Amino acid sequence: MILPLDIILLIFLVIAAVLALKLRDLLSATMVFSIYGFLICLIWAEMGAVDVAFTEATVGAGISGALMIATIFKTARKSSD
Amino acid sequence: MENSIHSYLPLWACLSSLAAVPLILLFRRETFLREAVTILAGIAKLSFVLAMLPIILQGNMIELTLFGDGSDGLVPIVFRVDGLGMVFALVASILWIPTSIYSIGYMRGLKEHSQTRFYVFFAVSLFATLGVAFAGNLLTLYVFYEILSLSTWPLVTHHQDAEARRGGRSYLVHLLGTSIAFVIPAMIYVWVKSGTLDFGGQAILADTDLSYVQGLALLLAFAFGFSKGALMPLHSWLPSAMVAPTPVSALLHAVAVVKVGVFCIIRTVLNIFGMDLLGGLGIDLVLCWIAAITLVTASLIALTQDNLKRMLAFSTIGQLSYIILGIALLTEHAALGSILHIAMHAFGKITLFFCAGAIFVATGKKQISELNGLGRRMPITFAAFAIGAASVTGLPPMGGFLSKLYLVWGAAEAHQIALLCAFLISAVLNGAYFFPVVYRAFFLPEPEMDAIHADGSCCVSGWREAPLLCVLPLAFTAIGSILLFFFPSTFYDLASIVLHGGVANP
Amino acid sequence: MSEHLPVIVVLAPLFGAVIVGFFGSRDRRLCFPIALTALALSFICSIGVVHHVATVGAWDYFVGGWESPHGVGIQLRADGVNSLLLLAIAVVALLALVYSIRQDGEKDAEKSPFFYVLFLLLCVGLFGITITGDAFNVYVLIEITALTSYGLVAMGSSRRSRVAAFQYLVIGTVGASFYLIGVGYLYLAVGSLNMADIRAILAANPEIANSRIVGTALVFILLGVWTKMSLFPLHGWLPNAYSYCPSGSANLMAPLVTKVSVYVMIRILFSVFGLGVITENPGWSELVVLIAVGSIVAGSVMALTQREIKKMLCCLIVAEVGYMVGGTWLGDAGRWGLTGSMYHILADAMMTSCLFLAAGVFAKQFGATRLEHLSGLFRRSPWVAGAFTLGGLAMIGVPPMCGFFSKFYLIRGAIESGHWLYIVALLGSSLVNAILFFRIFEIAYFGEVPESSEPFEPSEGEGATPRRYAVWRTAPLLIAAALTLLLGIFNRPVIDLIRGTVVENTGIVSMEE
Amino acid sequence: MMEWMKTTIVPHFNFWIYVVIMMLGLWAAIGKNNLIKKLIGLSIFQTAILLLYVSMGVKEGASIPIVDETMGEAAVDFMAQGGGGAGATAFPINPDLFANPLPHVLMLTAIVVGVATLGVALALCQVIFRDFGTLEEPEILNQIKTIQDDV
Amino acid sequence: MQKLFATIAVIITGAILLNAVEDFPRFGDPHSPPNSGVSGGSVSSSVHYLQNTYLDTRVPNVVTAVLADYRGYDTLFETAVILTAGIAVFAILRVVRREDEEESAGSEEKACSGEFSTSDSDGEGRHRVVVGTTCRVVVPLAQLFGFYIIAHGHPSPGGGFQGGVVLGTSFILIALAAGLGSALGRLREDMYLRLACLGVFIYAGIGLLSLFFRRNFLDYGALSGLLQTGGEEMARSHGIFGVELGVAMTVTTVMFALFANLSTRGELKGGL
Repeated sequence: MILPLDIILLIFLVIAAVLALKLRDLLSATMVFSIYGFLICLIWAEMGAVDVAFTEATVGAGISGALMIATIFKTARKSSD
Repeated sequence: MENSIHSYLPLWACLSSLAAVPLILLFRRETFLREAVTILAGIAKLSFVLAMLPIILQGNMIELTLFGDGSDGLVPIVFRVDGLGMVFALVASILWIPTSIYSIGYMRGLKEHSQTRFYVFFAVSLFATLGVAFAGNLLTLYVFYEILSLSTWPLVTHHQDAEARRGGRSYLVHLLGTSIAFVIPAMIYVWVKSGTLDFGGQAILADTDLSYVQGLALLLAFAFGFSKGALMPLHSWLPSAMVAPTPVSALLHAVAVVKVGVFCIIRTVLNIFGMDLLGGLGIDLVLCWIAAITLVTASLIALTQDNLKRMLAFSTIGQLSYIILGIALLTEHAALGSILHIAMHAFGKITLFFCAGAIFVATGKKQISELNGLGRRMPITFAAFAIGAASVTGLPPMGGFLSKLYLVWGAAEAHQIALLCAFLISAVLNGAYFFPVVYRAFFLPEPEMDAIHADGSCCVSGWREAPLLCVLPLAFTAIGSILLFFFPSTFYDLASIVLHGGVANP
Repeated sequence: MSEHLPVIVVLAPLFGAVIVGFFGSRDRRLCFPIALTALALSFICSIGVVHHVATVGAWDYFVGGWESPHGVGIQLRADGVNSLLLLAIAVVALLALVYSIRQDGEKDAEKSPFFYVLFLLLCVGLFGITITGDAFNVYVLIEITALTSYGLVAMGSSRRSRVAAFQYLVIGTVGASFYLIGVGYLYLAVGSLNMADIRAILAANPEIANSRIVGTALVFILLGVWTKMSLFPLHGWLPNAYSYCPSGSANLMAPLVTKVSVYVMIRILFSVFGLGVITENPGWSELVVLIAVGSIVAGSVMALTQREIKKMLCCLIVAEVGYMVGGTWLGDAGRWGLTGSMYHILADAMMTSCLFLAAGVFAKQFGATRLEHLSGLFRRSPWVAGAFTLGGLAMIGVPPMCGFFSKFYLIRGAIESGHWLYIVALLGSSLVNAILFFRIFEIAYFGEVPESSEPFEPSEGEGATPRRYAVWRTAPLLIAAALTLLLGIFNRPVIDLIRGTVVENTGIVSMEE
Repeated sequence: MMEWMKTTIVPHFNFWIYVVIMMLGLWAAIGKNNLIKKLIGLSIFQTAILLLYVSMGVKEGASIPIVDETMGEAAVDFMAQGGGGAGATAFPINPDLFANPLPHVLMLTAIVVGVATLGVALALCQVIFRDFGTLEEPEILNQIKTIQDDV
Repeated sequence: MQKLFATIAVIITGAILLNAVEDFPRFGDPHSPPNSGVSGGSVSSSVHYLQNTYLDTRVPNVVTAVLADYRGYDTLFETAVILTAGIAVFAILRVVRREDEEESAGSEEKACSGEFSTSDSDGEGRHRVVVGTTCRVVVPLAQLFGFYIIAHGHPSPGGGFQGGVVLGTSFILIALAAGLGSALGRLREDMYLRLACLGVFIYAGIGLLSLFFRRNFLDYGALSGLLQTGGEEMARSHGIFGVELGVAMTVTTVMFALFANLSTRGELKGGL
């Protein structure tokens, strides 16, 4: 655990979260969400939770993004908020 | 006090009518078998009750506890047969047989629809009635009380027309509503207060420290919660329930249901509060006055009624308050009188209802004003009517005389002159609303009969009695209410057992 | 194998689900027998568990054999309460399964294997939640239950069922996550996940038990389960979710899912935090009882405004949940409220199952989904009407139905602890139920039989079905009604078992001074 | 201010951030209109909980929870010599050198549950879009009002 | 309105949580209750795991051991959750077309499919060359890596889930590059649904085996006799491996199933 890295990553994390919720274009929101997943994966790794990091990398940054994009392609891309 | 005997007799007595239900359903096609089953079940029930009678008369109790004993603080289902329960059970099971015979005649005479349902729920309600009579603790009492309310609903609404709907609705709203809203909390409050709900031994609340307000609230909750007792202002279900077929009104609304109400109130006074506590708190007078007001008011209203059955209904309300008032007076003779009155009034009033039904079957007339001169065509019916009326009014040599005598005596004992007057006034009023009917029937000329008289044909040709199956029972009950005057000993002994056994001391 | 009954109860439906999923899609006729066998197996096992608990006592089972040191492995625990609940779940699930037998030629028949898989997995979740003794394990199983429920709700053919399912999903996930947060705080405070272990730690060090962390943990666990059990004001999702899903699955979910959540609350209260939290913070328990009263009132009022049978029943569920939560939090010395609500969990499971089965039969046999469709029901099929009547009477709380006795003990608890408002709400809702059901009885009893004895225009999602399946739908209904009656008449053994557990878990001396 | 930051924020920084992210996610899950947005919020909400758990298991200067073979074998030999039993000072494996594995295990489960939920939710979104042609909750609710009678 | 309600609710929640955060143990404290337990209870489970995992199971990666052995019961249901998701998505989304509905459905699809929808047919474009070639290289590597993760979960991070997801991703890659059709050609629908069930069955079955040796459920130690491993530790290690295989099987198939259904709105035709 490295505290400064921890703090920096967490701040980025919050920014990513806000961005993902703010963007009205769902596709870019999903992209940011994947970035968010990747950031949090880094945080896990930095905290020594390697298995969680691994899973998060595959699931959070990988599959969930893919599924969401698939859905967005099949539905609407614009969001009212 | 009494030694209690463990026996399954009370259970059998209750179940004998319930056991008839599947058979009745089985024979719903063959009407004869169906009715035979009904009567046989009645006989079986009566024999079970009679089998218990000597045991009770020797001053014993019969006890039966189901689902564990009360040791762990939970409330078991208890059957206990004591004098009071015996009186009621005896009346109900004796009167069931003539009623079922009568109802056969009545239903056939009017070709009523869905008779099977009628007999089924009739049997169920008798099961519940005896359950109430033999209930050994408040929970058991309440359970059977509710079963009775529900099983009589289809009977009240038998005709299924708009009027029946209205009657049934107010019936349920009154009975179910009051019992859920008042009795349940009161019952559980008693349980919390005293830790038991058992009627055996001394009264439940005897040695608890109830304040005046608590006591009054509980008493009223019970008195109005058991609204089958038809205390004003919760009486209006009784007249509206008169839409039921007459046998139903006869057994249930003259005997079973309403008597269950007063029976529960007597239980409340004797076994929940106990005479001493009530007297000590001085809340007995409240009950007395409510009853007295109901008594006079109901009789006055009955004067104004023209529909025969409604008139009988209001007179029933009045007579019920006799019983409640009698027990609420807390003197030995008054209590004796009120317990006797359960039996006496049952016989008298059921006779009257039978007569009303018979008149309807024979002539289709419901209004008193139409009865002119019918007595000459239906002498037996109207003779029975006169007897029943006399008994309910309390004239010798009818059973009603004895009970009312004791009641008045008790009132005098309690130095409640006003209540004494209430008794006498309403007795006069009873006469005032019954005997005009008899007078009309026998002495007023019947309008369209004059022609027949003119050509001098014998009025035997005018004999148009109701079917035999209707006349026999009412004759039987009429005679019964006379016999009760000469041989009241059984009921008298039972009542005195109640008072000397059930209550702390005479 | 008899020493493994507690785990077999859970495994039987799991294996059933897997096998159905494996073979079912090839031959659909296999699905129903397999599912039936699986549930019957867990029914038998749960009887065994109940018998063991009643005769020997509480039963601990350590999965993976990690018995010592305590709390390393996952522990299953069966005692007087949850063994009975296991039995109830098994019975209700069997009835619902028999009811929901699907036949080829029905629309989306190729999905029926997966209906059974979801059905069985839902049973797995319910059984597992009931019997587990591990705080985190509960979360996983809650999620199984939730996911299957979403799937089953969304299988309804009404367009609204999907929206209902989505709202249910969002709310349900938030609720489960709240529970997870609560467990996390608890773990942060005591460093263990095993319920008994946590109980011991909290009992040993009061300064932890009174810390803000544990308090917050309790708050969030409660929020989570309240959301799951749709306690007022978190009840919005329930009526839609349960009234738009196919009746086959409504019969399983409506009676059980909320009850199991209530059970989780009770379990967490008395075997993790200890009932002290109720008695020691009267202010809070007062508040909770108020919420429960609100739930009762809201449920009854909503039910009064409904004209659809299923919706009305769903609103009644909200009220019933209020009964149980309130009863649990009465905190009376005699623990009567707790006893009452534990008994009511079983009673309500039975009577809700009876009523929903009846609603399903109405819809399938008579196409009747609204009150007025029921006119003349007594003449059209007296048996169905009679069964529905029994259920309704139980709901009203008329003796000797089971509904009466639970109210009997609940009110006793309320009187002892002086919660008069709760009593008023309880009796009031009983009266409301009386009005509701006797309104239906009147329609069914007096109403004219519609001249066309054929079913009405079958409503969306409830396709009218061939007569030969009628018995499969009616038999469970009659059984459920009979059980509702029997559970009431023979309430004593049940109450004794429950009280035994309560007394042992809360250490009150049995009864009256 | 800085002092307060040092004493209050820094020692619990992860927990503060977790609460912030939790609030963000929950707010979106409840308050957003677009269903996909709700789901993104929901996922963020769940990851916040992961952050809570994993942060519990962190130990200063600890490494990842993998006991390498040598140390493990040493422990085996230690036990073989019947030395003292677990937890004794001489025991070669010092738990303070490894991060707490239990939260990691729990969170693996939570992540998987999260993705499962997400999948089902997305499927629901597609069905809803097929039925209503939109993913905005208010519009969907309006459409539902119009079909009040198809139960 | 809804937003306002949400904001209030969220603020309240956050306030409660932050209020408790005040008395949390210091971040990274090795002796906080979760890390070293509290007096009064039994031994701290985490300490016990760290110290005894290798002794009990010979598995260096504590997380894997705890996941699949100590708390294997959780993981069983976690796998069941994944299965549930696969089945639920099928039940919700899958539309099985009968011939008569074909064309109407086709038109409807054209009507409301999003702006990005490109179906198989027009996929035969130049971009397909690049993507296809890359895939032909990447997919085998991905699958190999997936198997490596599964197999190597004992000594290093990884295990059934991670490996399963990677494998599933490889199939998704095929679907993206060569069209869903070719992916389904490699993993047919009825096949992957069966495999998903089979995975859970393997897991639960291995657990069930120990019942026949009169041991508790999921007690892999019981298998030592069966697997001819000296001592129960290796038996546990093997048991964990078998379980991981089951998990991987379910995860792989379900992940692919999710994508396949979601990317075609449940018709398993066309694709993105």
